[in-house]
Amino acid sequence: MLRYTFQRIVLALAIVFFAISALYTVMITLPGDPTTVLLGPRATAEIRADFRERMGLDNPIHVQIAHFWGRILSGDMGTDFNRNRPVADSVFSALPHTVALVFGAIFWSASLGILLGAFSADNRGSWLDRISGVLSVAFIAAPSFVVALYSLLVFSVWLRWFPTIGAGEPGDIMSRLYHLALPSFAIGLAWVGYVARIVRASMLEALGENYIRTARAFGLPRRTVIYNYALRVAILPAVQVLGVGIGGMLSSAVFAEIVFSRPGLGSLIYDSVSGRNYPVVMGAMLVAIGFFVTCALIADLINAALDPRHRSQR
Amino acid sequence: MTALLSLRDVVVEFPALRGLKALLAPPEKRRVRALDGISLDVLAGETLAVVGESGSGKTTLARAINGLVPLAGGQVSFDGMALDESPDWHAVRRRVAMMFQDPVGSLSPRKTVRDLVLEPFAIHGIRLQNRRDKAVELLADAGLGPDFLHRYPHQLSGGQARRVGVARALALTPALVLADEPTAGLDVSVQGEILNLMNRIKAEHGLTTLIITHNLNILRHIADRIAVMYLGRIVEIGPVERLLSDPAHPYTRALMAANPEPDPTARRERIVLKGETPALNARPPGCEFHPRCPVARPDCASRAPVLEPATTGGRVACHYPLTKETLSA
Amino acid sequence: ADGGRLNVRAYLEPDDYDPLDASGFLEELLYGCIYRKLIQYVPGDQWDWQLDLAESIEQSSPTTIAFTLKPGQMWSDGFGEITAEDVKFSLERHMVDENNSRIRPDLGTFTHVEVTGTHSGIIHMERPFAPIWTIALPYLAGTIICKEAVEAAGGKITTAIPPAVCGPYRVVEHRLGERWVLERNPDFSGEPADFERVDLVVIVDESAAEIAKEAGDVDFTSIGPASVARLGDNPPDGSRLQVHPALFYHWVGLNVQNPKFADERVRMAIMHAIDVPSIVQAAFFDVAEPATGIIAPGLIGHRPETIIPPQADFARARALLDEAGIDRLEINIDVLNTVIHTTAAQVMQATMAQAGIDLSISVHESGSFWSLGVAADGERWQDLELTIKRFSMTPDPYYATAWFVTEQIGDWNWEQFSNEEFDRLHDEALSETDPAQRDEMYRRMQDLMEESGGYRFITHGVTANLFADSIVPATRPDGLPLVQFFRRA
Amino acid sequence: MSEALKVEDLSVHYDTREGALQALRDVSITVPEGGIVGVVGESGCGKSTLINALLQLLPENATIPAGRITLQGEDVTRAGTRRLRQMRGQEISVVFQDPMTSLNPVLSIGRQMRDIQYRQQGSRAAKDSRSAAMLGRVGIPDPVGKLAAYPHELSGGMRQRVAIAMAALMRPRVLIADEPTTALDATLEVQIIELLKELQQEIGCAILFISHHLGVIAELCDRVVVMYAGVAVEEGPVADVFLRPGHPYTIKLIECDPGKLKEKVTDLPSIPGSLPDLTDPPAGCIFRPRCDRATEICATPPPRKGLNGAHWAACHHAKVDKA
Amino acid sequence: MSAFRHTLMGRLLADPLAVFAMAIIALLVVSALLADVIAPHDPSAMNLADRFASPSATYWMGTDNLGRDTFSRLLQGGRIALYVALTAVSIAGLIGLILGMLAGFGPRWLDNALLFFFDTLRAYPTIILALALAALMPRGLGTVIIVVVITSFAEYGRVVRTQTLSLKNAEFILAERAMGASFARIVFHHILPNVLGPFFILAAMNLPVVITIEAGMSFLGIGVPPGTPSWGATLKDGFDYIRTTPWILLSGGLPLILATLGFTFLGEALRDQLDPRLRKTR
Ligand SMILES: Nc1ncnc2c1ncn2[C@@H]1O[C@H](COP(=O)(O)OP(=O)(O)OP(=O)(O)O)[C@@H](O)[C@H]1O
Ligand SMILES: Nc1ncnc2c1ncn2[C@@H]1O[C@H](COP(=O)(O)OP(=O)(O)OP(=O)(O)O)[C@@H](O)[C@H]1O
Ligand SMILES: [Mg+2]
Ligand SMILES: [Mg+2]
Repeated sequence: MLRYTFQRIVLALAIVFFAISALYTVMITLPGDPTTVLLGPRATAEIRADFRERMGLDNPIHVQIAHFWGRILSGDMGTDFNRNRPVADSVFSALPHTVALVFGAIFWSASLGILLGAFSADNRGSWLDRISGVLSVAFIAAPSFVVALYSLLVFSVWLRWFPTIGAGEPGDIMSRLYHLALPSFAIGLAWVGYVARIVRASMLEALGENYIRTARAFGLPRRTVIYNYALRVAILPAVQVLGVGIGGMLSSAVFAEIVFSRPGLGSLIYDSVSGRNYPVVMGAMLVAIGFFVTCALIADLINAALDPRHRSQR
Repeated sequence: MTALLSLRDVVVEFPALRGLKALLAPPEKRRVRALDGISLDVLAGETLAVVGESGSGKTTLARAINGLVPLAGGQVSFDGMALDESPDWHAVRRRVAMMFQDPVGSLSPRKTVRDLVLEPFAIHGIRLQNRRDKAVELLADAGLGPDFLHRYPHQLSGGQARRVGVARALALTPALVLADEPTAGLDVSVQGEILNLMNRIKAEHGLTTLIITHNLNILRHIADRIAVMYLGRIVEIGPVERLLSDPAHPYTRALMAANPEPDPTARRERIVLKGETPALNARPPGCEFHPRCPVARPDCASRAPVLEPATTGGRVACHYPLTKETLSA
Repeated sequence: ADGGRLNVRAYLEPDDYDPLDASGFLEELLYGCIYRKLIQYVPGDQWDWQLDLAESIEQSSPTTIAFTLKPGQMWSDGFGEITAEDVKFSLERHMVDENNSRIRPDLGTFTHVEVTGTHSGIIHMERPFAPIWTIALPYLAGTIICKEAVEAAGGKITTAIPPAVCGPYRVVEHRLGERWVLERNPDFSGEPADFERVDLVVIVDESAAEIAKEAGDVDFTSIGPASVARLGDNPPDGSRLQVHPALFYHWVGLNVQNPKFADERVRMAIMHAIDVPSIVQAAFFDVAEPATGIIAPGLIGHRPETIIPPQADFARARALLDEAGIDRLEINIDVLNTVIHTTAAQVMQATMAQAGIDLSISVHESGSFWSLGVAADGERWQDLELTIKRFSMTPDPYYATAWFVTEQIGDWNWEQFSNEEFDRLHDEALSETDPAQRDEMYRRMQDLMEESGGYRFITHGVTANLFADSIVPATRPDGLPLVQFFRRA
Repeated sequence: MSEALKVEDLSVHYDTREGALQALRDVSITVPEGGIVGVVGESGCGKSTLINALLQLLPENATIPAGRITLQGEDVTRAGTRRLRQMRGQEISVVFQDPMTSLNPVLSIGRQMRDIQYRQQGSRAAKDSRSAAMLGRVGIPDPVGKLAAYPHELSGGMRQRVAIAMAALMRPRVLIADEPTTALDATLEVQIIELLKELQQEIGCAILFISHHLGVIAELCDRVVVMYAGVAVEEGPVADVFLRPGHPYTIKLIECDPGKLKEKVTDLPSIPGSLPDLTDPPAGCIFRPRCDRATEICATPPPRKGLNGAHWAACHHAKVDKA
Repeated sequence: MSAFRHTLMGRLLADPLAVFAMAIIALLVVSALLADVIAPHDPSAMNLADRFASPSATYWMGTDNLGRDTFSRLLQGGRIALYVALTAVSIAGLIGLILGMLAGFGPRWLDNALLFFFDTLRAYPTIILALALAALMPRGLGTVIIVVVITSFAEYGRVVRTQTLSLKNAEFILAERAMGASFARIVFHHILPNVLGPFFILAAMNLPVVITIEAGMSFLGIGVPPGTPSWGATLKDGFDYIRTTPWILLSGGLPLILATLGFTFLGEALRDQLDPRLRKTR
């Protein structure tokens, strides 16, 4: 297990390295010059030239990439092109919000999705199963910005249950959670459906296994059989899917952050890509990809822990 | 008669430990020896039966012969060719056929019976005048009618699938057949049909067979010689009658005596083996069988026996082999 | 505005506290609250200025402005009184090359400040520079910062909280990407601010901002033309709506250097085929007026009407094309991914077909779009055909024409419009002090632009503000908020 | 001797695309208190179906059109789910055919053994020590250590013994074992048989033992039921059935066993023909198409002819045993 | 008749869920194909006088900000949606299939390399990749398709690889090797048919996801060119004018949800029918 963990960590680091280096190359080749986009209309040609030089934009790409990693390794993410402050400030002030958002979404999708899926499988073929099936598939289809906007209208404007914007008062956990509820729901809803379908399918498979028959044959209570014996196995693919789903959730986070005006990595990356604010893009993507890879890693390890059969893939 | 197949000191290893344990364990513990120095000859035209405890390496032996598991040491030669020196497997496998332990599982699930029995021809690029006729002929040999041509493996019973496997193994009239437990899990009637078919082809084509089984009841009827395996080694090998009547190795004797007979009145004398089969990576010192051996003596724990000719014929790896006299005493 | 709190929506996040790095109105929103200037805009419908730090200020000669400061105006945090030295420092640092001031052009021909006393000084210019009263002093570049505090901080304000402020509010906290939290500045020398706390809340999306206003999470926000049309005269309970003509100018530009448009008749055909009223109707919901040029009504240089009427004349366009021997004209228009501009492009696409012009639309996200016409960024600028753009504007016409001089080709002059007379007039009008003369000159310049066949002016748009009736907002004539002057109702 | 388990005229049908597959037809079996009854028969003749029916754990597409199953006088086909759950494990417990898949792969052995004791009093530790004791009884070395092991860490033989330990742990009145020795080599096979015998002595339960290894049945059981294609064709004391079989199928089956042939033969015996289509079984005697004694009368349902005391065969031609 | 009952189609028709799914898909396909015929209005005809009309007898689902008939646009959008979804999923699927089989059956170093490649690609949030690619390429359906392909083939690759790995040591593959079958023969004749089942189900479930990606790109203004009547563009319009015309968002979402229901349930029904184990217990 430790060796497995170790291998996964090395792989994860390598993935981050390659993903970011490739991204750097793509970013630099994108049309759109940061000097024009960022410096605004009043900037003179000299200001721009000076800016290019300061940012090392005139070096060949591989040199820029080497410098980039050199700086990262010495703990410096560079300086925001746009605001004269360290990229790390922008990125690390955004990160907790996105992490909270993603984990909120995972919370919604895991809790509701697993319940819905287990419930469907348990009542297979009944009209309750059909309804929950149609519901969960409809959830999958709902784009997160649509869900975000509608939940905003319904729960914030009409019902006034939840706030519309922002991330809540710093230091006040309740206020943070209160502000988190709707956006994370908007992101999580599609995953509720996805997880529900996966759990239902693997649950049905598990319920047909011999060991479930064994559990029944020993007269174990129904709840134990379904929620302890079958679900424990059925949950494994869902954990895997959720771990990898973080990538998708980071994408949806862009929408939720825009609609709910929350600070976060998603909108930070989106804004800085549009603004060709390379240092911020790179810093934020480094953290985002690092976050993704960590989550996938954790999901793998959870899976390995939940499933004693699990060894390396081979 | 010359040896068609001969093995010398064949060793097969598998990775044993994984994860942290593998990192911390001494190198010799990281791998297990599933086969540890197997030497045997199979003569042209004979049938050698391999018996032994489950997990003793019987299947591994068959796979090692036709290159499905890599050798960690030793030599295998088949009809003069050295199979341990990366031979042209494509050509070798045309002459060495294999029947798998799992009858349905070894058939490609989305192919029809017709495609399955003709698969050897397709693999070896042999053009057939009339594919359908050939398939019918092969199936008929195995006792299946033409109505099976278009069935899929899951539509076959175990016995029928087994017959397809037999038909396919024998399609290119191989020189050597490696049959892995061809009767496991079948009831006695179907079992009889399969063995009869193999016997017939053997008689017609002079087939050489290595048959793995733990069904002791059939040995007498099909085998010329028996090899007994324990913990990846051959502990006794010899003519079938001798091993059945007076086994020299205590394990062989325990095995033969263990066979329950369908006679409710039969009197049974059994040697009850003590303890568990040791793990492959925790082999006992000296004679590996000594912790469970009913007739072990103190020096068995320190000296490892080698295969030596037994007084009664064949060879046995035991310091104190059983004889007729010790048996009756 | 409960409990003395005011939440104002900012449509982007202001960059930072140092005017050197300011780039536009968002910074002004913040600076207006925490800093002061010699003079400030007067809230209301007329462009005018009022005294702030200055007790008196006047144009003492065409190239000098003399001022005296009100005595006893204090910096916060014990940095003492605001002096002429602070004024000198604040203005002159933009002129230092190493400082890379982004707003240096706003100061025009300004050279230096001569300090004549603790509270008095003279602003010197190389040549007369009319916009100094409209753009420089009451806007970003005129922001006065504390010399002592900034020098102590190393010459640049990079701290999380600005070291010394003098405006009615001071910064408590900047929640990156989310909001700026300001509170009443106890050291403010003027009449204390009405609100205990002011939050500048960053809400990029306009629909979201409107919803936030409706849910009571912000007190003041601008809304889009569609909402103006919908709300009309009856805004929601507890809210009020004010619509102001804006200063921005939206126009369709045509790259006159593109060989495809070498024939003047082709250019003119395209101009005639663009139907401005329907664009205004579709994209601006008829709440704005068609523009006559780049200079909005109420400013010096505004033209009463265009040469080519705003309504399209498809027959004319067709005839011109026929003359030029073109049967079907296929052209491309590049637009930014905003609703307004993509809508405008779709309307153009539909209407221009009537003149036999096939318009294809390419939409870009901002990074890609804003470098389309930039020579430093590849070859694309030469192949540009049509674009729709919106430029922001200050209350001086010089700021509008500056982008269309020959020198700007390859930077902001994507139409590659080059006209000697235009360039000369732009230069001269800068130093012209007679308003009537200036007015004349700028009108001529817009005529020149239109005659080139490179410009079809759409509208200046409107700024519509929706706000809680518990506050009394203060805005410039173009509708942008002057938060420092907001009051409770 | 009273009856621990009694099956009367049980039929089970599976709903398939080809129609109703009659997996069991009018099967009657009686297991006396403390007795060991074996069931033999060709693969696919309905042995596992019988067990699933006894436990009311048939798959969804199965129906029971007729029959009664009484467990210690109580009809399980009528029992409610709650009562069924009480019976399962406590009164009747089972060792399933395939030990490789019958244990939950993600729970430790100890956890699974503890879970099934949920009805018992006692602390976790007490339950665990009960489990360990039973593992020791079935001959697993280091039983306390093995509680923490997961199924995949055990060899096939060990898993088989864990399954037996679980069934025995409940001290049931009736223990059912479905081919517990297939896939084990002979030495392990006899160990298991000895174990079952011991347990039966100790707990005094009745055992229903299923196998198609005739030798194992002969060695372990008191009585044996021979099944063919969903029908019980013969039943009686083991010695009677194996030495004086009454039904032609039983006769052939025993003849086919190569273990019987002490001399080498080149042609092993087998029964010509194949199992009938169970969705459309032949009228009358089910074995008729493969039977060389078949006559006209075999087209009518054969009676159960008592041969000798408790030994009967369902064949028109069975002769009453005089011995 | 009874022969028909045994074909896949026959079995599907016996499954109410599959019938429901196929009915929906048929409805979508037919309405997309016949969009020109059944659309009550020209989907791109503007009519500013009638903009933001509520649903009525003339405009069944109302009109948008340019007075175009929403219903007609949705019909036309179905064409684009199906075209994009089918093309993108087939291309991504094909790439994933080939790479996945190579990874699963090839030598270990190739597996590690491909796995690494898959994981690296999956590490990018979709929308960020979309943003970068949209800036590099001209706006249009092609770009949308490429974005989807790049962001999704790794997923297929992984699934196929896992499937292949589990088959790799199956007895029948060993049996093929024992008969001397070549690498290519094993991969294409024996692995491929067996991975196709789960692969098609995944693809079916992914079809609607593609449409949501298109919608997301439209939301950010990087989707299809403006004016194109795609479902994503309709959703984006609905979003922009939510306060004026809340029904556009709903009517834009409806076909998307229908398509998802159709494809997902068909995928699940197919899986149930193709997997003998699941079929047996039905
Ligand atoms: N791929 C493998 N990796 C690791 N160990 C293996 C592998 N294949 C076989 N073994 C081990 O090698 C030993 C011999 O296995 P093999 O399958 O040859 O036994 P066998 O004699 O055929 O047993 P059985 O009678 O149960 O078929 C066993 O301990 C088994 O666990
Ligand atoms: N779920 C099911 N649906 C349809 N038919 C089934 C089902 N389960 C079993 N059958 C059929 O019912 C018959 C009896 O099956 P059963 O499993 O009881 O046989 P068995 O005697 O236990 O065989 P084996 O010795 O192989 O275990 C077989 O023909 C089988 O194909
Ligand atoms: Mg084996
Ligand atoms: Mg069975």
